[in-house]
Amino acid sequence: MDKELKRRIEEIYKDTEVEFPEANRMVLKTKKENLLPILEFLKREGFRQLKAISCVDWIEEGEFELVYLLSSLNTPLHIMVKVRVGRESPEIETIMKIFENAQVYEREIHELFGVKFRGNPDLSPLFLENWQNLPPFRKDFDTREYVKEKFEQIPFVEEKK
Amino acid sequence: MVMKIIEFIISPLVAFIIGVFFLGLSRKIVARIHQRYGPPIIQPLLDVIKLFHQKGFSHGVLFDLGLILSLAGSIVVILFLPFAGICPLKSSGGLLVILYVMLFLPLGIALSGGEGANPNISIGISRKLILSLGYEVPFLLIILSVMSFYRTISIVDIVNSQGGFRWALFSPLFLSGIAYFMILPAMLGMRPFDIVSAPQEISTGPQVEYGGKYLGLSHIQHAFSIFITIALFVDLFLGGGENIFYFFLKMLVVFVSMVLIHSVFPRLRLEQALRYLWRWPTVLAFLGVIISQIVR
Amino acid sequence: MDRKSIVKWIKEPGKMGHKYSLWAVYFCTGCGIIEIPPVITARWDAERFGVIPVATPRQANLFMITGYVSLKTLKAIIRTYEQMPEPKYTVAFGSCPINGGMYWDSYNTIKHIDKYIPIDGWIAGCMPRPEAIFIAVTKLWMMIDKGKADGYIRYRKNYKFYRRNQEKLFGKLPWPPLYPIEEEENG
Amino acid sequence: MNLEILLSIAFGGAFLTYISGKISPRLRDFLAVLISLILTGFLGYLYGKTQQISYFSFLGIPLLLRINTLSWFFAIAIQVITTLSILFSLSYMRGKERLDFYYLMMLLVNAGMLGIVLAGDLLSFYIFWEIMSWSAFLLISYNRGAALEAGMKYIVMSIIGSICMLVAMISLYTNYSTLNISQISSQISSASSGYILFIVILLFVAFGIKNAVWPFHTWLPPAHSEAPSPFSAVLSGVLIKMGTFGFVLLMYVIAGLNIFLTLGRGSLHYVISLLAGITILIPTFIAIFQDDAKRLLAWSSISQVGYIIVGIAIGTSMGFAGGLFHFFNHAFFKALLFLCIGAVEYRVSTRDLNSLGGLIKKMPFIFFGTLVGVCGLIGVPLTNGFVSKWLIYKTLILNDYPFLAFVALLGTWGTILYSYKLLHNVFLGSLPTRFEKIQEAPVTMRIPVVILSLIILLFGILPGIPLKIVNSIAVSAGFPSLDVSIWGISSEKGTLNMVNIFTAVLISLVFMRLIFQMGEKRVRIPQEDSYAAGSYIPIDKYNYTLEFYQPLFRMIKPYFRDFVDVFYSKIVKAGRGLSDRTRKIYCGDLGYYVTYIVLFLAILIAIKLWGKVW
Repeated sequence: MDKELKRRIEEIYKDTEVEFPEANRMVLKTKKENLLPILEFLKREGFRQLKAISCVDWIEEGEFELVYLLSSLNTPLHIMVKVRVGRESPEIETIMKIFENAQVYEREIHELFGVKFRGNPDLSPLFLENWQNLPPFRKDFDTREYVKEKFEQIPFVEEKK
Repeated sequence: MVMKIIEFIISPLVAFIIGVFFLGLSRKIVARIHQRYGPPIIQPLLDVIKLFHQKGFSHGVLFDLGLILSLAGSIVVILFLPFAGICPLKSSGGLLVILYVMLFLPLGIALSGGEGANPNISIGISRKLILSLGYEVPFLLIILSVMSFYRTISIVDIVNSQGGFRWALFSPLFLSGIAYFMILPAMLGMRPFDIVSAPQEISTGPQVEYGGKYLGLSHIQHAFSIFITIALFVDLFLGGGENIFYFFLKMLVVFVSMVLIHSVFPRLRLEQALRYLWRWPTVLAFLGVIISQIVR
Repeated sequence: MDRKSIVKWIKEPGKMGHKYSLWAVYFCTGCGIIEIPPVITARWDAERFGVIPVATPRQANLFMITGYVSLKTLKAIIRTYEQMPEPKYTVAFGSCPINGGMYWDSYNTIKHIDKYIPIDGWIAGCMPRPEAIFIAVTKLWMMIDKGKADGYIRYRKNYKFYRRNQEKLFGKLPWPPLYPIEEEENG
Repeated sequence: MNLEILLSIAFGGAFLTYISGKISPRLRDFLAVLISLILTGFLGYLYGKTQQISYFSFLGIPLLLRINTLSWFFAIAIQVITTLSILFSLSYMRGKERLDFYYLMMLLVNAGMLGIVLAGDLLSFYIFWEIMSWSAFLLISYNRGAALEAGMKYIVMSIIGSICMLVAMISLYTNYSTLNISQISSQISSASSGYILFIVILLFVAFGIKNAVWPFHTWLPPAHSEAPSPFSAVLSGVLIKMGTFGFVLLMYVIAGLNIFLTLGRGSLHYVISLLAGITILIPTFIAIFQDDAKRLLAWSSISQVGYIIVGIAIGTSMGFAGGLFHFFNHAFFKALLFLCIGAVEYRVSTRDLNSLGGLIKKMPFIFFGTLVGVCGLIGVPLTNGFVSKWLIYKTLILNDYPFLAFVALLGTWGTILYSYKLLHNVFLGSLPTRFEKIQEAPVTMRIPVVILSLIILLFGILPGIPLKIVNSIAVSAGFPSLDVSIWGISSEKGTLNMVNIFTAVLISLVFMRLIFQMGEKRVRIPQEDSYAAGSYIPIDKYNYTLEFYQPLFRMIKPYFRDFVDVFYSKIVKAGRGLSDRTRKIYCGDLGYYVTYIVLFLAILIAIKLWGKVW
């Protein structure tokens, strides 16, 4: 069944690589433009569950890799759909039309990595308070520097004036 | 006249002492059932003393007034309740007035809480009023059966006609007595009927905004309401008390059995509580009314 | 202790009341809250000391900050602390509130809680044992007795300072100041 | 002579006001208040006088006016409520159209009601009844739209009632060739009990429709909620009580106490009490789930009418006194509540209970008025409602109607639920930001509220003042006298002493206030500083009003809805089966009611034909 799926995907979406790193795990590497059609296709195939969206910062390659984790209630197969976007102005179409629960995942990734999702109505911060720096999960964000800057300059009560 | 004034002072005082003692006792018993050591038995008193030394927050005039009204209502009810031969307001309306002044209690808290502008309070009060509608159905039937059995609305007469050992619980009214016993936890707000002030769901409901002396007063109010509910049961069904010791003993027996129920049951949802209250206690109370009409 | 000394109760009922009826606000911040259920239930039974958890800050006078504090939690902690009636006591629990603990270089976790709200006592350890809570409570009794548990007074006195520290983290806070700031400058 | 002058002032004043409105609106307002004040003064002067005069002769039938304690008791309530409502209208109605017409109708209703209670014969009773009904119709449909529909519903049912009354009147006239009430009452005792029953049932329908006794109540909720608020106060306070007056007249003056208690082998008064019991119970539980403040109060009016009828119909001196006294009290507290809600509506221009809240901070005056009214409605001790309800309960308990007593007491607990909902959803809770600029109601609205609140508290603490009058009415109706004193009632089985209760409450209040003072000083905080689990409260969202009693609703909804549905669908079915033609003539909602009532009449006539059964 898995092989069948692989064959069909490769047939329809030409520039998609399909791998099986381990049992019951399928990795699809595809292009930005193919993301929505592939997700739609997979959803039709029965992978109705979007479990999470995660993001990897490939700083040397200058790219963010967005990973969409799908699973199905019928088969034990897990699918990871990987898409890469440029690091300079990371922007990608939202998948809310297909999986509505993507809204919060996208909001989180926007907050922590700065990837912009076109069409997502609410990308306001979830966890951070009053954040003015680089998004904190980027690899070029120096957390120790930031801590020094932000927290250590706040005085103790004893140091008052 | 002097006796009268002493009675006026002594009865709320006794009620307060008994109520606070019962609060402490319930905490101790629950602790022992949990196999804990438990707080000292005067812990509620310590809490009240502490609370009176804390700065409370007030949301407005009605926030204070409602609470005071509720407490004043409790005191008036206590003045109407005969115990151990003390009944300061004997001839001023009887059981019906007690029933009505008992309205002050939830209503005062409800008004005070409403000013608090907190939805937790509103939900708590809504639950409180619905629950009270739930237990009022059997409660009113019980009271009516007692009143029509003894053909009087004066509670002193009811107590007097149970002199000797002719307690109403052992008379044809025993079904009503059992029904009253079954709704007592709901009237006291004890488990399994503590949905009103469920701390985990609605943060103690009507008491959310109470701090400092407000909370202290609401504890005192709770103590009073424990006294009122159980004293009413003792007066109506266990023949009152010849002296304060007997009266206290009867109350103690009733209260300890309530606490035993309280300490082992989980909380009921409101619908479950209503379904319970409108089924068995109501059926028993209904039969009680019919029996009281036939046998009288 | 002197819980049973009637003379003291009559002399200074307020202080004795605060000592022996510590009501803790039920506020979970970090991993330390795991230690609280054994403390309040049958194994260690905090109720024998008069310590019980209550539902809202309005009813409480003891605030246990249990574990690391993220920025968002700090906002809630400040709000909760300001809603508690005076006198109020705070105990910081575990090493994270003291100096950040294992989160010393985290971008979103507070390093020193006492920069933002006053703390009366610290319990060190990662995590402290439940017994440590009782030691803290008895220490707190002594501090209240000697009048050293004065965090709320310090807060009122240095409110402008604390508020400024808080606003350095959060920008402008949505709620109005607890105490008037201008008056404090004059006096 | 006095009565003629009184009625001429009432009617003439109404038209004078209308004409003066064409000259200057200010003059009209002034005249309307002045005339009602003059009438109030006049009625005050008439206290304790008894007279009967013939003022006109129509086809040889002398038309009579008379005044006795019963008429005076009703007349003064009518006049006070109308006066205060007109005072209230001054600012409530300002800026609305057709104001001349409004005041004319208001005064005409008033005059009609005065005429009804002062009428000495059935013909003038009928004439005034029709004047009142039609001008009330015009006032109910004053706002057009939905109001017109409500008015239509009202007038259709009203006409059916009038027809019943007319039939009864003609029947009486053909039998006794007189319409004088006192003459009829002296002659009717010799009639067969079947005939009396026929008359009583016909008149019961006539008065029951006006009084909104279950199952004739359907016109009332829309009419009350759609009418202008000051008129709602009159409507609920006194106009529907004309039915009560009719009942008293019918049961204790025309039929007489002894005959009434033996009618239908002594079961008629019990049947009427049972109907009243249903009238208490069902509308109370419907009122709990209303979302429109005035509709809630309207349902509450129906249930309170139940208390009045139960007290009057039970046929003991205490019950009679309780019922009459409850009429008096209900007039005041229900008028107060309608006026308060009117004031709120005037300021915030909505009365939807789900979108209000927190108005106590802006309108404390109106809030305390509402609080007093609600306390009276529940019957909290120290308000007048308590005394009358106490009398009714005591009668029911001591005369072995435990289940009626249960229904009455349970109705009170239902009353607590809906009246707290009213208070909470309008005045308590958090204030939405859109109401930041709301002001307290204007002075002309506050004066009636204050007067009514004071009356309620005064008669609650010293119930003896009205109870003495009620007692003398009861004595003249043939009841044994009650032992009434200024502070309450004494009897061997439980006495009521309001002064004792008042003192006890006062002392405990002062005592608790002192204890309250003992604690540490309190800090005043704004409503924004409320517990929200550590976060700052979301403005305008931190309120709980929608579906206030949702768990209860979930519990009793099947029974509650099924009951009403089954009730109406059965009637409709019966109507369809028996008289299809009637249904075709009156199609739509109203038609069902009409069919239903016509059917009822048919049954009555059938009973009359086989009347020899009795």
